[in-house]
Amino acid sequence: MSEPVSALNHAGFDGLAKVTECGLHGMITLRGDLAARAVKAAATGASGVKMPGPNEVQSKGDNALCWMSPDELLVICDYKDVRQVLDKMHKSLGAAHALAVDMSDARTMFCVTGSSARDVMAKLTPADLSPATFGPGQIRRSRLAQIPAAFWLEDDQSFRIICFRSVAQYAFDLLCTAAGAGSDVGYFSAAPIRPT
Amino acid sequence: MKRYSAFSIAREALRNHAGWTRAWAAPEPRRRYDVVIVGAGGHGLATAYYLGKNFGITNVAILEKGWLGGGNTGRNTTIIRSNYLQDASAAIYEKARSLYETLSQELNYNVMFSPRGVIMLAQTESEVRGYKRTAHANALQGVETEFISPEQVKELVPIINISGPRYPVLGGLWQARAGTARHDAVAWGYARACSAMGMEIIQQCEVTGIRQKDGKVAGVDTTKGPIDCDKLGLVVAGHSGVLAEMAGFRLPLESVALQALVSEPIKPCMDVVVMANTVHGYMSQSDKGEMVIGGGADGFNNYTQRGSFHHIEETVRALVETFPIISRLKMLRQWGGIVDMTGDRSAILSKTPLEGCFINCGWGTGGFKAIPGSGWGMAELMAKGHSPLTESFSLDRFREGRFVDESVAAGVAH
Amino acid sequence: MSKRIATQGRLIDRSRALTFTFNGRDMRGHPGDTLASALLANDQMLVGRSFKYHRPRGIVASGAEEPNALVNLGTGPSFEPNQRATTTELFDRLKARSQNHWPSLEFDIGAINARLSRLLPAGFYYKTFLRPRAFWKHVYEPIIRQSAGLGQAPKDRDCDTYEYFYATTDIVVVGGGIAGLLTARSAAQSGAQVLVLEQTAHLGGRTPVDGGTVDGQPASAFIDALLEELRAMANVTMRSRCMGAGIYDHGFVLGYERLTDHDPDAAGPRHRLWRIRAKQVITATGAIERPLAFAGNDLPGVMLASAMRDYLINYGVMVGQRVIVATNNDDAYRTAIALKEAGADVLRILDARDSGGGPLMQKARELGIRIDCGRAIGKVRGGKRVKKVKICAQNSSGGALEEVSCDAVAMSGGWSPVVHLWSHCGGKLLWDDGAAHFRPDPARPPTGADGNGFVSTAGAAHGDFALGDIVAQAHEAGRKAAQAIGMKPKKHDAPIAAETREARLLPVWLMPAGANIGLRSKAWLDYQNDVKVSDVELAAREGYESVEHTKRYTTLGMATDQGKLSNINGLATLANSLGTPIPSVGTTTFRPPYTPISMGAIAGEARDAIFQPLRCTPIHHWHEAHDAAWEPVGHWRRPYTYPRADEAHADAVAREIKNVRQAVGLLDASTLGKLIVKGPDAGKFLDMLYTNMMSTLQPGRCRYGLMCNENGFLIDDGVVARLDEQSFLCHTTSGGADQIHAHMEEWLQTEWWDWQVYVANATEQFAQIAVVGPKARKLLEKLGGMDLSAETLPLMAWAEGEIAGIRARVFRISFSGELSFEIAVPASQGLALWTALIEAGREFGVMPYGTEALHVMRAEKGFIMIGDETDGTVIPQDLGLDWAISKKKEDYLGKRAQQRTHMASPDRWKLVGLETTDGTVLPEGAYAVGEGLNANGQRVTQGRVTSTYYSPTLERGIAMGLVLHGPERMGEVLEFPGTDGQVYHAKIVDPVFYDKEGTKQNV
Amino acid sequence: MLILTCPYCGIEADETELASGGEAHLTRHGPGTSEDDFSNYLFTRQNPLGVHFERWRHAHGCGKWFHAARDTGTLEVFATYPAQTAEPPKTVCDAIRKRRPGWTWQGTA
Repeated sequence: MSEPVSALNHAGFDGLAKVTECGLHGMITLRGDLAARAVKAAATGASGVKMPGPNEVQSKGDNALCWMSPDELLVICDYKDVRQVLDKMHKSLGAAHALAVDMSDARTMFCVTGSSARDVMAKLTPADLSPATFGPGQIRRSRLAQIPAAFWLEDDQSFRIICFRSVAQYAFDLLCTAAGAGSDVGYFSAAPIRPT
Repeated sequence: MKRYSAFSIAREALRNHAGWTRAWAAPEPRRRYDVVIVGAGGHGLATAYYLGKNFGITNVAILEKGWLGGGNTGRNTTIIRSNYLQDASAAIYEKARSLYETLSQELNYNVMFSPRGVIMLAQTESEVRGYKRTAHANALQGVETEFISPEQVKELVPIINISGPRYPVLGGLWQARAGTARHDAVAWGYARACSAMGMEIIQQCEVTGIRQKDGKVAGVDTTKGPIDCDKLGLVVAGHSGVLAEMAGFRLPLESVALQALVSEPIKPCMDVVVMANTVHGYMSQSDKGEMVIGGGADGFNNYTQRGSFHHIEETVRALVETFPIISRLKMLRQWGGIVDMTGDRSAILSKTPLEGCFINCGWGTGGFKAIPGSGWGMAELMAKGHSPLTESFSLDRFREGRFVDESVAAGVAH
Repeated sequence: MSKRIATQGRLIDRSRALTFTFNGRDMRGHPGDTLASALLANDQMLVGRSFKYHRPRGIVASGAEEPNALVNLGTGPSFEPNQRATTTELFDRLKARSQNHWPSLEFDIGAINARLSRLLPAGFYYKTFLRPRAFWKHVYEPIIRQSAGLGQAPKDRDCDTYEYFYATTDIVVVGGGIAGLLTARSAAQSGAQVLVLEQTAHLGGRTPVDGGTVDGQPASAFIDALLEELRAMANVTMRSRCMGAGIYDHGFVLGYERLTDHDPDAAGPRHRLWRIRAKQVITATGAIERPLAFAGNDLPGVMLASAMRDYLINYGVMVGQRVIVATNNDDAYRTAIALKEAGADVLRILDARDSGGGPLMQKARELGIRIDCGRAIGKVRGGKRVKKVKICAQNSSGGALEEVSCDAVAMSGGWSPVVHLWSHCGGKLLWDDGAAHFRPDPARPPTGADGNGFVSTAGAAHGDFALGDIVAQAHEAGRKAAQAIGMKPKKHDAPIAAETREARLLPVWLMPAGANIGLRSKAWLDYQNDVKVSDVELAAREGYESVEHTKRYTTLGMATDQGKLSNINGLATLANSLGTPIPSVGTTTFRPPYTPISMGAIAGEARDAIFQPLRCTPIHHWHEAHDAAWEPVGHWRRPYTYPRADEAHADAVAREIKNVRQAVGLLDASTLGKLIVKGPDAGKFLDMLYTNMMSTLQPGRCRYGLMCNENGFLIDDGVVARLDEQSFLCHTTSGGADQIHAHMEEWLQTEWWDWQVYVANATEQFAQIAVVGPKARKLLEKLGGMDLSAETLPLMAWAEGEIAGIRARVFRISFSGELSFEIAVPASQGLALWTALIEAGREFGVMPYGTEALHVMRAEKGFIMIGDETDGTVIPQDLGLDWAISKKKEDYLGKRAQQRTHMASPDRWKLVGLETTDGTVLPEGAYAVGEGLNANGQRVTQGRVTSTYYSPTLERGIAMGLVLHGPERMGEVLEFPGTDGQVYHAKIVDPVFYDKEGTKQNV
Repeated sequence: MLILTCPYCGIEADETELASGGEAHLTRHGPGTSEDDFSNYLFTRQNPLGVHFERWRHAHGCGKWFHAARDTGTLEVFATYPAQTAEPPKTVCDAIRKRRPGWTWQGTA
């Protein structure tokens, strides 16, 4: 039995912000009527995390529930637990019309942390990242330059980003470029610019 | 009409050019004409011109709600080529191209047709296959093209990067006698020639209604009063839907904004026109020295003549990758035009459900290059009721599922 | 002469000197200088040549409106043509060269055009170069191209990088002058988030130059305090060197930030393109002074009055020592006064107004400046700089009253608000007769997503020129904008500015009013494009009456300054020649950007490695390490073949094919789309999507299926595996995965939304490896884990289990005709399985093979390929795939379309095999010719090649094609003319060339 | 550069996060329908200069298809609403009439 390897195997970069590929995570796509009891039970039961509202992330320890669309959740757990979690979900779903499928290997997760994290991300996504609109606990599905991505804030200075595995290198290169030396914007990070 | 030549200019110079007269007359509309053409853009004016020249029909009015040549004729990137895949397209575009060859002399107006050559880059295996197929088709259609090697491409376009990291140039479809022309001059030249034949170009005259009499067209109502006619030609590009509505039928059309941009002028650095369809960009250098760049079309219905900026970004991104030196040039101006897209992205030149009413529209992104051929075929269709050039472009093809689809050869109809 | 003086110069740091070169000549300047001010400080009056006549030209303006002072800047990978000297900040070791001349700026052969200018009126090229025909391309045009074109083309790849920044804010204020700053303050005081964009390096605008007092303090002091206040506000961001380049629909504002142009050695991106979304935009873009149209108004030394004042006060540069001022308004007096006070000799103020001006005139007179009212410049004399001015009465045809020698002329024809950004998105203008300019019509603003106006104007851009009006209106504009987005502004008093009353301006479109043709043909409107008053008159006379016609016929306003100086003067001249009022002539369309922005910035970060996303399979790096030749497939890159040492691609492909047919090969099939479709209605749904029946497929089994669009054309194909009663796994083509996923969602969401089906795209969850060849089973059995015998896993079946200790799904499907297993494992273990197979496969002679081998082998088997046999115009019936079209189903996507007359026609071209009579390979894309010509004189065709290869297995060329009535014409020989001059002869045969019985795959 | 609010997730989506899908409220015509009805369904479009109903997908987002009522001459957006409907809901029609008095859905008030 060989060791599973994530797309970039924990690559990292230190610039305006710290960029790291966070290795493999268990990720289960759950599609169903999010109001249905069985579906809720499957999600919360298997993860031990509260049900998130629209555009929200709920997390507890390494587990999290991400609201992806009106009929889709992303269940995040430890990579090695995926199968148990999935089985558990299937059990509690029973005959309910829903789809729960393991996507752990289809995706890559990045962390972008630091006081300039918002500035770095704002170079790549059209999503409104102003603290007033986007804070910890919220998730946004949008794009990073030319690829789809979903991201949320763990705290005010650290983003978690999920994108497809096949474009992990592109996403990493993008984030490193955006965090490159001499490219500080000081729009979100700095208070109003001081006289030069 | 005063003849244009180096001598007439020299003669006029002596009297400070006081003797030049109007290039075209500006009459008030009469009550009746044999033929009324709606739309004094390139296609409308060319239709009128060939009605007169080929069929002796000169009792013609060309109605324009704005100023002649003020629509897409003056907003495009002036590319002229005929290296199309389908027989019907190749026929009408090659007819147009060959007419362009002698148009300046014929109209005694320099439209600056410049057969500098057009390359369509093949940057994927399927484009290579597509363009080789087109080259074979063109050979049988009487269109001179050849599939050339990356090295030949580089020779023709020294500023191109043929070994780009993502899409190395694998070859190209080369049409040596394709090129560009001065777009405004095409409209002005035809207008001057029509006027000289006694046709009447009525600008600032908007059609407000189409009048019928027992199922046949009887005339039009305009902001300058009613005008009767036996035959009516609707040649109004982006606004065809609105006029068709007046004539009581609907069209398989959607109007969208297509964008283009120019750089600041620089000394000559690219003599040919290059189209890169994989990365959606095409570029040529005008006689003024501007790099003329074609952008993408919006995916949504739009009549504002303003496109979305991200299309400009996508196009420029691709061209900077293909022509690295333009990175430090600057965009001088961007603009948009309204183009009408049909179900198969090919034009409509056709009779309509209303007898005596003909329509020429749906040129999408490819109208300018077709002007003389379109006018030639449209005139024949209106005069004789049928034309081999326009036959495949009739409206009923959408019902029969008989399409003229150019997208198949990875080609886009720019 | 022009020189730096000891006083003034608020923007420069005299304590430090910078060195730079112009045309190789060493010069000195100071930090804070623009290239223009530094050139003038070095008495460089001649800076360029005009576009058409190559006239000697000097600096006319001090900002973005400059038409003449364009230079080639820098060298090598940082070279940039057409850089505007007036907006280029000076830096140490800057290298600039003037443009558009040969051999030199001082002596330019092209200047012959100026001598011939009479022969080159507007539109002359439309009237000549007509014969002989070939001459246009080969003689005339090359000459025109050479003489046009301004700057040199860059030669090297750009050494700089660029980036975007996305910002969403309440209010964007374009312009950091006093109006912009006050607007920002009152908007911010109302609670709005405000972003201020200033194109220059300095906030504060030109008020410090024009003077005046606000709230009792000197304007400049007031502005400094205001800036401090704004910097302290948390909801205000101010960006200098950041131009508002364009305003687009739904509150989209484009900002162009120049980060390192003033400091090329600094790290980081050169430009940053701001993509801003704002609820409200306020344009406080100021106004631009108009030149006066008099003969010789283009000579070096003739300058806008405001520019001459800017150079003096901002940079301590006195452009002339003996200056004549010509004006039709009071503002120019400020220049005269400033010059006089700085020690210049102001010889005359020629005021076109009979009654002259107001208090400013008094002040000038008290300073001892001679003021002649009702006077005009008849003609400026001089070569490469101003020498003399002929003075005449404004109401005359130009008869000179006296001639005065001088070294500079300051002109002012009044001011035009900068309405560009207001107009970009549809804002309308109205003509202000009193001020003789177009200004924004507040009643007809650009409208946003909610249908209400989202752009307003402040300050001079609004049409207010008196400081008092400006500060009051700007303060109010900020409050109004905040109100428009639902803020509740608190009461704050507007600042109060002391008024300097100004007398009414007199519109002067031609100087003198009755200038004769000789003068009119030397009176420039558009400097850069060489358009003169006489040219516009000619256009009007020839019927180019619409302003768009005139513009295009004369090229007025089409230069790199986009007519910032020339538009209004040009319109007025046209109106005069047509005898119509100016408003009825209207303006040309204002288009973004306000001033040119770099292509690099527009492309943003997307270059080289991140030009576009590159999709990699989990095995990508192994392929790379083993010298795969790549083929792009969508954004994927797949190994085309794996050439060894100096092996040609064709040989490598042949080797790979032989090895698959004789031993065993591995294909990385991970890119294949894998869509999971689940639900009670999943079967019913797939029956609608595929032409054949899927609902009857048994769990554990696979079925090949075809998908068409509603127009009937084949769009994708692939093997469907039924996972269980309610779930299917649909394989799509590599390129098709995302589209087909979207296609499924579209139909489920928008047409059959009551059907109980969920779809998930699991394409990247799995690495998929095809193990193919007679020894495939042996190899897999060696790795062990599951029973892959023909009995337990027959053809077109699938099973789940473990291989080499990795959880796997194995599909018995074959696209090559050989014994074949497609193994799907979690992506993170794909490389592990691949290497395990390579290791274990050694003894069986395993080799990886690429897409080309795949293509050839499927062609040998007569399998169609989406994209080869199909091109978007082909229906399954054309390809003899009727067996895969269910007759039982009353409906599926595309069925109705396939019943249309043309689609049901027996005359459609149908799929056949093609064999050249001599074994050679048919050319790709060749057509089979029929009899004669069609109505358009084109050769009649009766078929075409869809794919053609050399088959190493059969050692001959094989091909597939679509042929008229093909299947009924077996054995017939067709002619395929090649583009190489040869005619190829090919026999119509069955498309299956290899193992017709299909025994090999079924073992 | 449009902004449309996705009625499913409430996000104000940027045009670059959306995919456009052409005219909305077309009735699918399958086997058994006339040539004219079928080709109208596939190709004939209202393409009005004015109020237009169109389909959009929140592609770089929640992935849902929705409808928008928009003016093609001014780009004003009257409303966005879920795609699971054969014609615009009354609230949408009212919203349009508020801005375009006298407007009617396919000629019927």
